[in-house]
Amino acid sequence: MSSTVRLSTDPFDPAEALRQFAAGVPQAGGIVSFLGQVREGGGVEALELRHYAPLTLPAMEALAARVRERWSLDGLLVIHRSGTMQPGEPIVLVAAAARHRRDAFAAADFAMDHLKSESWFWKREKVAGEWRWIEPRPQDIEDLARWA
Amino acid sequence: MSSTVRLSTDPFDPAEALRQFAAGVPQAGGIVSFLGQVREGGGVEALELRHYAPLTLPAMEALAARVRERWSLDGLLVIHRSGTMQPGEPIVLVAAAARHRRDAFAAADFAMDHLKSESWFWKREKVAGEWRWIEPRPQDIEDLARWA
Amino acid sequence: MALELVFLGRLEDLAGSSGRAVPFAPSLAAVIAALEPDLSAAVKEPRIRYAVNGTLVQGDVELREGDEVAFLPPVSGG
Amino acid sequence: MALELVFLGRLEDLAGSSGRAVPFAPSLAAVIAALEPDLSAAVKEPRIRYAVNGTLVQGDVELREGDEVAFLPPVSGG
Repeated sequence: MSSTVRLSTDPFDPAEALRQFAAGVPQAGGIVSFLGQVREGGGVEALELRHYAPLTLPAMEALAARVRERWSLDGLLVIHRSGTMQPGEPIVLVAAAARHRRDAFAAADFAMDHLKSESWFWKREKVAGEWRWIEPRPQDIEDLARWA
Repeated sequence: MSSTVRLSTDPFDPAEALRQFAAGVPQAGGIVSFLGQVREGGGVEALELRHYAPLTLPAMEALAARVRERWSLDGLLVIHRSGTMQPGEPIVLVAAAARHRRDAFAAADFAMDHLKSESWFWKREKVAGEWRWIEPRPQDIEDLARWA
Repeated sequence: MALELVFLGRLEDLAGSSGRAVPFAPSLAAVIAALEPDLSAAVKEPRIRYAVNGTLVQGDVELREGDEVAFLPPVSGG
Repeated sequence: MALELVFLGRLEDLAGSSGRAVPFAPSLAAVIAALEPDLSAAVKEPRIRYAVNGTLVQGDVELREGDEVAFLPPVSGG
């Protein structure tokens, strides 16, 4: 079981991260990944994620442990950016490798729903030169309820 | 809407394919991908997929059209190998890019279930030097029933 | 050459090759009847599907000179 | 320096910085009472959570010299 959880304050290359992850799980038949990136368009000029070091990475690691416990995986990868990002830049990459496709899909989906709604990140967006903090979205709470 | 459907008789590089796909959908917030690769271990020395040219690619394109119609996507990528593959080699890559995470997950999941069970590919495996044809798996039929 | 036959999946092993040319026969049923007995029986199994010139057909159909007839066992996925 | 306060998310804008040192106060409630009125009101909202030295706490807690107190508004995801 290969497991990597990373909180990155610098830009990362999701394609290269996935290549390395896939190379490390040759026994897995399938790998499901989710890549979240800063959307271009819609007027957002930049996005900033702040984290609180004593909580953020430990909680990501605890989430990864729950995912590994709930599904039978060959590997799990979680990389989350913190800091200021430009449109098009990657924010988060989750990948789950499993013998069975369904496990990989469910694990990646669960990990993303929980990262989005429960992780210790605070987000602000720069629109028309002004930074504003983003409140939690009701959709994220609904997504979470699917797993109860 | 970026849409690519490819039947490849040569090995392909899934990380590079994903990088190009992601670069082409900067307006999408999320990209879900599924990578299927030939499993190492279990005694399979090689895997061969045969296709029937007049049916296989047209049916993949028809499936992609159904996926694009059913979900609101910014992009869809389907690459499927045909020919002989070694353990560790990629077989199939599906990626769906969408504004909303749920759409991307569902579209990639649906596309894989239908590729696995309905696509015009015939598979054989080489075990202990002997090739044997693989019959359809009941699991694939069950997976398909989820979407009815 | 009058008709081209294509055998997919395990039918290829039974036929001994992935394709062959056969003398013209006026219908799919006539083509199947002219195959060696074990192959003929195998392609008549209910799960086998047929395509003529790349188009799936149901039941018996008439054929023309030069048609390609494909015998398609259940697919086994990617 | 006696206590270190950390403000996350929109509380940072209200506090004017992401952190500050304040004189020692014996409890979380005493720290909050000593903040400027608008910030004090904001950190008392029910959805604000608190951590002392990186550990979440519930309700009022006693503090010691050098403790780090973090004020955590609802998270807004990645």
